[in-house]
Amino acid sequence: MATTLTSRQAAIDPTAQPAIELVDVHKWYGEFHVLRDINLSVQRGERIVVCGPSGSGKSTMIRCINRLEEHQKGRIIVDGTELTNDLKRIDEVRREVGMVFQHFNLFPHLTILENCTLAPIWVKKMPKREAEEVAMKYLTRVKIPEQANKFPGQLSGGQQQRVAIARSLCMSPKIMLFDEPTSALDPEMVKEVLDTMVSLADEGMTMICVTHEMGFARQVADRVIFMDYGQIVEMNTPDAFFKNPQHERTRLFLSQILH
Amino acid sequence: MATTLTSRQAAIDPTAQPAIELVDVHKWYGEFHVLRDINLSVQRGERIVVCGPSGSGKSTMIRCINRLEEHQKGRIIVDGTELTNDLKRIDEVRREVGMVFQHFNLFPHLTILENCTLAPIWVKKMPKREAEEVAMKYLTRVKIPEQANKFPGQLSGGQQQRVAIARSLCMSPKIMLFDEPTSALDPEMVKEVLDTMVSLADEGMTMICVTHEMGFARQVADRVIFMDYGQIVEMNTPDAFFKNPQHERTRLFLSQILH
Amino acid sequence: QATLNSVKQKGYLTCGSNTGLAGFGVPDAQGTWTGLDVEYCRAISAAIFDDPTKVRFIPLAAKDRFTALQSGEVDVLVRNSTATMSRDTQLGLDFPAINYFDGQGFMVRKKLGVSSAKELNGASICTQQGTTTELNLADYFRANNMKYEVVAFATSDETFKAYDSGRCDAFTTDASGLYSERLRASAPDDHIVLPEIISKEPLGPATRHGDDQWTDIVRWTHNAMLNAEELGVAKANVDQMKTSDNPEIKRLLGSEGKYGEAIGLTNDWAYRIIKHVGNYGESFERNVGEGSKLKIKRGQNALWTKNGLQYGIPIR
Amino acid sequence: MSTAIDTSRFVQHNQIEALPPPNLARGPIAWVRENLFSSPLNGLLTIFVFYLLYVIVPPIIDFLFINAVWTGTDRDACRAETAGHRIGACWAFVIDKINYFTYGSYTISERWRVNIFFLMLAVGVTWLLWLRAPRRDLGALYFFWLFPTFSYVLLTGGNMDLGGGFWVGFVVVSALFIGAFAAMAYLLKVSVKSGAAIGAGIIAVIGITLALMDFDFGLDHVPTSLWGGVLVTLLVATVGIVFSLPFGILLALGRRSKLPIVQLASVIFIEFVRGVPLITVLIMANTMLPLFLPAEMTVDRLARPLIGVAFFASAYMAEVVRGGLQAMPKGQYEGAMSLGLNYPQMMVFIILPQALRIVIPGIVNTFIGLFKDTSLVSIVGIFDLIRTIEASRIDPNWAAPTISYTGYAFAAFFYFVFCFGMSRYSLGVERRLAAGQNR
Amino acid sequence: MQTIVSQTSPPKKSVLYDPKVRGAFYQVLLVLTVGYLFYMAASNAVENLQRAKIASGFGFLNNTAGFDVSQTLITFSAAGSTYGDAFIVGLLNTLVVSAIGIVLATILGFTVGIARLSKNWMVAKVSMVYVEVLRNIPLLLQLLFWYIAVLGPLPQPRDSIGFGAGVFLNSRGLFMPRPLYASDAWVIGTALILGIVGTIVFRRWARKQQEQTGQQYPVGIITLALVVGLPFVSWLVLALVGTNPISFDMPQKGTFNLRGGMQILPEFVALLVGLVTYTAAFIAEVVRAGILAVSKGQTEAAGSLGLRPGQTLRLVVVPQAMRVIIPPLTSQYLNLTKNSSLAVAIGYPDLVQVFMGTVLNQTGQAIEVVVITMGVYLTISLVTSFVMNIYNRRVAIVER
Ligand SMILES: Nc1ncnc2c1ncn2[C@@H]1O[C@H](COP(=O)(O)OP(=O)(O)OP(=O)(O)O)[C@@H](O)[C@H]1O
Ligand SMILES: Nc1ncnc2c1ncn2[C@@H]1O[C@H](COP(=O)(O)OP(=O)(O)OP(=O)(O)O)[C@@H](O)[C@H]1O
Ligand SMILES: [Mg+2]
Ligand SMILES: [Mg+2]
Repeated sequence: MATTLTSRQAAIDPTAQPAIELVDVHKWYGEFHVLRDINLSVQRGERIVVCGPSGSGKSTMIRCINRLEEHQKGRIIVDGTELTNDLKRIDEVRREVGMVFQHFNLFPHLTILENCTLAPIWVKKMPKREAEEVAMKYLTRVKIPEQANKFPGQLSGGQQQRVAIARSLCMSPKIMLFDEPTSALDPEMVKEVLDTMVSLADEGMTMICVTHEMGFARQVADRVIFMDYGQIVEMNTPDAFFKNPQHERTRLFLSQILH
Repeated sequence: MATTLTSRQAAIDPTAQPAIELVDVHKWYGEFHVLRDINLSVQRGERIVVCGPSGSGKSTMIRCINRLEEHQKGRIIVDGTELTNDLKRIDEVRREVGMVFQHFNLFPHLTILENCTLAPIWVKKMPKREAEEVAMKYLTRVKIPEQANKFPGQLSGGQQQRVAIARSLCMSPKIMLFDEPTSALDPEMVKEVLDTMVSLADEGMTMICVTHEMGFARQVADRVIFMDYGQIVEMNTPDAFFKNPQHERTRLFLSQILH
Repeated sequence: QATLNSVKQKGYLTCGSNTGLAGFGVPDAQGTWTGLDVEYCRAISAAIFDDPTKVRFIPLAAKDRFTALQSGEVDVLVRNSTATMSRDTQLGLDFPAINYFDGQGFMVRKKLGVSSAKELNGASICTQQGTTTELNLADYFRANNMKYEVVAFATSDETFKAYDSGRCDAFTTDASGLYSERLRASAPDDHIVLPEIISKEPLGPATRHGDDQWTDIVRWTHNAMLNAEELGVAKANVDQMKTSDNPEIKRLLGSEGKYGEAIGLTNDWAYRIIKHVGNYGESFERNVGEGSKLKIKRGQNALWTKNGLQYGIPIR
Repeated sequence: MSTAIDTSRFVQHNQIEALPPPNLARGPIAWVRENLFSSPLNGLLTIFVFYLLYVIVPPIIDFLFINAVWTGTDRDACRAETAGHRIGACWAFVIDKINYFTYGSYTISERWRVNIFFLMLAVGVTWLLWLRAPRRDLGALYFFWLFPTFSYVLLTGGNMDLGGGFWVGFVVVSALFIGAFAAMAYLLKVSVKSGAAIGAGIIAVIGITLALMDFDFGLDHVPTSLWGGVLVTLLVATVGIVFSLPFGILLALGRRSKLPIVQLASVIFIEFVRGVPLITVLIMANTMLPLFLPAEMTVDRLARPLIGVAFFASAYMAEVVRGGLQAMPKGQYEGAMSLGLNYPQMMVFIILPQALRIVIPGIVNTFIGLFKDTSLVSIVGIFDLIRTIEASRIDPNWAAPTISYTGYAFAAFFYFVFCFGMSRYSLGVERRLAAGQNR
Repeated sequence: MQTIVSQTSPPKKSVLYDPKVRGAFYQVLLVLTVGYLFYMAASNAVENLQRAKIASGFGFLNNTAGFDVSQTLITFSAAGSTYGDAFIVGLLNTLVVSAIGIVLATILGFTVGIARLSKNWMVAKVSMVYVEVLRNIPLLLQLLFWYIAVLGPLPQPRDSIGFGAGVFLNSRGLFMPRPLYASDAWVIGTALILGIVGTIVFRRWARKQQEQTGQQYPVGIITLALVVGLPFVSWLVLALVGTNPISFDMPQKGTFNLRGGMQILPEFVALLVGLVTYTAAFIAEVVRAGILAVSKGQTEAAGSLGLRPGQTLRLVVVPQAMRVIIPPLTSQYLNLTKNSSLAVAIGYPDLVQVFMGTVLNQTGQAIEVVVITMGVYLTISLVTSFVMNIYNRRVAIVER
């Protein structure tokens, strides 16, 4: 919360290889053209907020980035690896990219701790002891170490979402993707989760976040992207984006969302 | 919306036989005393809003009025007919009393039109053609004539609730009961339904409505009833009720609901 | 291929037996089998191992028996099977011996007052499906221009049970079977076996076609038992008889000639059989004859010398 | 209480205490009126049902208990002529034959082995079905590997006598197999060591199983033709369960596979088996299996229906498991994938544990069906409980009018206890699962 | 919206990691394994058959059967009929017992299922006990029980129980007069057809009337009058005129048994009773679940519209419950049909007993017989589920 925009900008080195790069990406669901010519390059340490009306393809875009969906045209390069059909590479990419879902998708049959250690143990082949230490570290980070031995069903929505974030962090991803992480929560719980995300952002994690929490966008985003009809309609710094939207569509959208 | 409270008061003739009368009504579920000594008299054309905390017996009370539940003590007289075990009378009463449920309870296997014509055809023995005309009239009233041939599953919640209202209206009831008709709806759909109810109220329909939409209560109610622990705790005109609640319990409740 | 070798290697003999036919092959509560048929198996075992107990019995339903033999699951079938030309030539079997000359008969309740099969016009008859019995029955009634109602069951147990509970007027199977099943009736004395025999049912052990050595062993086991009876060699006196001067006995008991080795056994093979099991007559009496519960007369199964059909082929 | 009928303004100042309901709603008389005679039609129905019960129940009680014969050594005890009174169930018969019904003709001196088998089965079933039992993963290992192997050794006597030649061959094949795994791992660029380890693991399991079966524990051989009764019934059911669960899961995964041929093969198998009666499958296994095998190979007579039952149960199990897989929300797959788990890991750690839990009631219901269906093996000549009863009831020693009914009553009781127990269990799990969802 | 595309090395494709390649590999493996198994089985079978000298091919269906069957719906005799005829006899017997069983099981099952939901405590509990007991005991055991329960108490033919009007009961079955139709029996048949056609016409007309005027007619009574009354009246008229259109072949006592008339075998009765009572327990559960699946809100909504309980049931509850009931009900029907194969245990000559039993044993042609028998059951199953799928698609409740 202390970082200002200017100091942030300095922290990102635009000459380095970008963390994520989408070049001319197109995607269809059957006949339906959901993503149209998406071009986006995210630098390491950059924080991007994506917003836009429902059905505009926001989720689809970030799901393409860790290949929960396949794109049909164009190139997606994550951390220097291009996403193709090659299974091995997908596993590698997914290891580097954490994803937090709207509906958390915790594993209900495992305790919180087991949720967090499963992937480190089986994917990163970490010894169990070590994995648990790491997990407890991140659970403490998200302020719920005392819940470690409960089951997801016993936690509130906000707590569950924080577990989901901790679970992703346990894989020490280079990039975090958030798909409307707060929209399934009661208003009072939204704050807990946003706080966690802000503190993550402060540590310089590369992140792309689909959200309509404009306060969050203002506070942490380096760039805000507005999508509609599967296209990136506008992309700008939060300041410029909110104060002076360029596109007609963006203005309309912002007017609705900001009352 | 044009009617003011004063002109409304004039429209109700307090000397006429009341539409609904509950005298010393008690009801138990097993050992549990849900309705305790309810006394209420509703005039023709009067509009009553019932509110109160969850479990206070609001639903039970209005369900007793069209005998979806039996009361064990006291008398309930609807439109001049006392509710007893006599099946024939129940049918007669139910024909005069329309009910709109929280969860709509549309018949999923029938189209919207069939939902609306079913009772007129089988209960009122109306020719099909005529029943359909009536149904279309009311569907137009609630502004969804174009959905007539769809199935309930294909409509949004707000539309479904409006169908439910139209379905009740097709029986030309003298009295309408609403049991939290908007609480199962998304906020944006609530307005559609409330608008429909307001326009009904404007036509002088006798209605009892369980709802926590205080705006609605203010706008249309002749009296507001507050229930707690199965009792009517307070009953007053909306103005007096909201501005100057008499009972401790009412004040507490209102403070929570009005923020 | 060579059954004898595999039997010797296994150390025991597998025999397909009936699932339970009193007097012919039936297990007691401890699972020990007794009966005229299964004693053949014991005899073979005695001939090979000098021990009648190296036998494993596999109870087979009528419909499974030949497949079991063909597939090699059993080494020999000792299960009152009728030798017929089609079975001999088309099913890949051999019937080296006939150990019981039988024929199909009928059993009825005494109460009915029927004394001949010819009076069964219009009766309902219980029989076991998939047997020659079923076919003979149809032929017999057709030939005699009589009507009947057939009720067929999968196993002999079920068939007899149905008859016993009154479902049918008559029960038909091989005469030997009739006597044996009658023992199990809730009131055995209420039933009589009718005199007519409507078919020829030569029953005997069966082997796989093509293993001549094995078939020979089975054939000569039978003949040894017949010859022993004819020569008066019995279980009790076989040791004395060993010293007999009668050349036939000498050849039989192996003190003269090398007949045993010719069929892949030791020369005292027949001695072992008689020592452990006895001669045919003994076996018959013990299991089905007048001395047993079945009380079947020797009849056709008497030695040829006593006007019967059992004729031991000479060993020489 | 002042009435408020005409007041439009009203405030209740005194709280009305909860009162007990009026008397007519309570007490046995009210209960009877409400539940038995609430309307003339209901009254009539009640009387009719009472009459029905009057007709049916007393004779049954009479038969099963009052006139039943409990002691005796042969038919005389159970015949009205000799016993001198009306005869109901002849339990003396069941008591006399109980060992036969339990073990068949299993060698008497060796029956302790069967008892241990029963005990091991009980342990395994409890371990698996008791949801809060400790280390249920070990339970699965026990139930699906150790228990079957030990049971085999115990019941048959083991000592398969495979011979040295076999073991030399086995070692050679194993080495090749492990090598193949390592090579595959090398080609797939995953750790060669872990590839070889997996290969070695599989070989070890097979090897240990075979070694146990081969080893001479000094137990006498008891041929399967001697087995019978409850032993066989439970054996058939157990084999069906042990085999059908893993194979059913494979089939279910196959049916949901994206690979068209795998899917087609699974669908054909499942639909084929579900489309024909079990009895035809058993007859087929009995008569056709020997035909399809090489001439020198024979399959044990008891093993044939076991194979038939196992395949049959698998198809039904597959459909149950598929239901569970379909009920899994897509989010669980995506959550697992986004953590970088691969397909087998995702299935083993995330999807199957949950899917199987959801369908426990379905699985148990399949077991109930399977357990009842084991009775059909008696038709193809296997001495299961029903068959031993059928065989005993024509024992002339016990020929008496009520023997058959007694035998069937005993069998019905046996099956009912097991099936009803299982169905209550599955109902309990179902309730708990439903409750868990509301959490 | 400018993005810089930095240079990344072109991806090296590793074929082994391509899911398509892997998929193909697994599938080829599967095909090879299954193919090999089939090949082995087939070649072994050929060899074994040759060795055992068992004929192959379907020619045996034209050979003379040589055995008799107790219940035949077509004429069948040991002398003239072939194995093919035996197959048809068995198939028809299976179909007959299944068809009658399905009808009766449906009636009993619906009754018990509805009874389980009865407000009458007694009725509900008794139905529950019925369902639990019947469901948890193997059908085979129940059939064996019914068979001796049916056979045991029945008297020998000589002591047949007579019910008058030519109906007798003994251990050979139930005997009834067989109707013989005289030449003018067609009048009655025509009356029946007229009655049915009339009913259809009347129902159409009544519906139209209702749509136009709202008037409702007592459809049930008029249907009954037309379908039953019309044929009866025509029979009465003919009988009064003097020509007797239907006479009966009465069962007569013979030496052993009753002769003539119509005979229903005890095996058939036992099988039918067993199948019906057993399947009804399952159908009852299906029905109960179906009715419970219709939420209480539906009944309440219908009630608050003024529909009477009967109407609510007919117009709202049943149409919705049926959607839930029909699919599992169909599989119960299939189960009943498949379970009828247990006839083999009590000697009712169904398809499995006659064809997979006797014919298989007489001919030894196991493969052909098994293939045909299974083919029949499979066809029944597949056709049924095909029809069901169409039905389901048609009635599925439309969702957004
Ligand atoms: N599996 C699918 N098959 C077909 N169409 C799909 C699929 N998933 C999504 N869509 C369609 O693709 C479009 C974009 O979906 P997406 O979920 O990316 O939108 P979104 O911007 O995330 O919207 P929201 O804010 O509602 O989450 C939508 O119109 C959706 O209906
Ligand atoms: N069928 C029933 N059996 C027993 N108790 C019941 C039953 N229905 C309702 N109750 C109890 O009666 C009380 C009153 O219920 P009611 O539904 O009338 O409350 P309500 O005021 O409508 O509450 P809400 O605002 O939650 O709808 C509650 O405590 C409820 O738990
Ligand atoms: Mg989205
Ligand atoms: Mg309520």
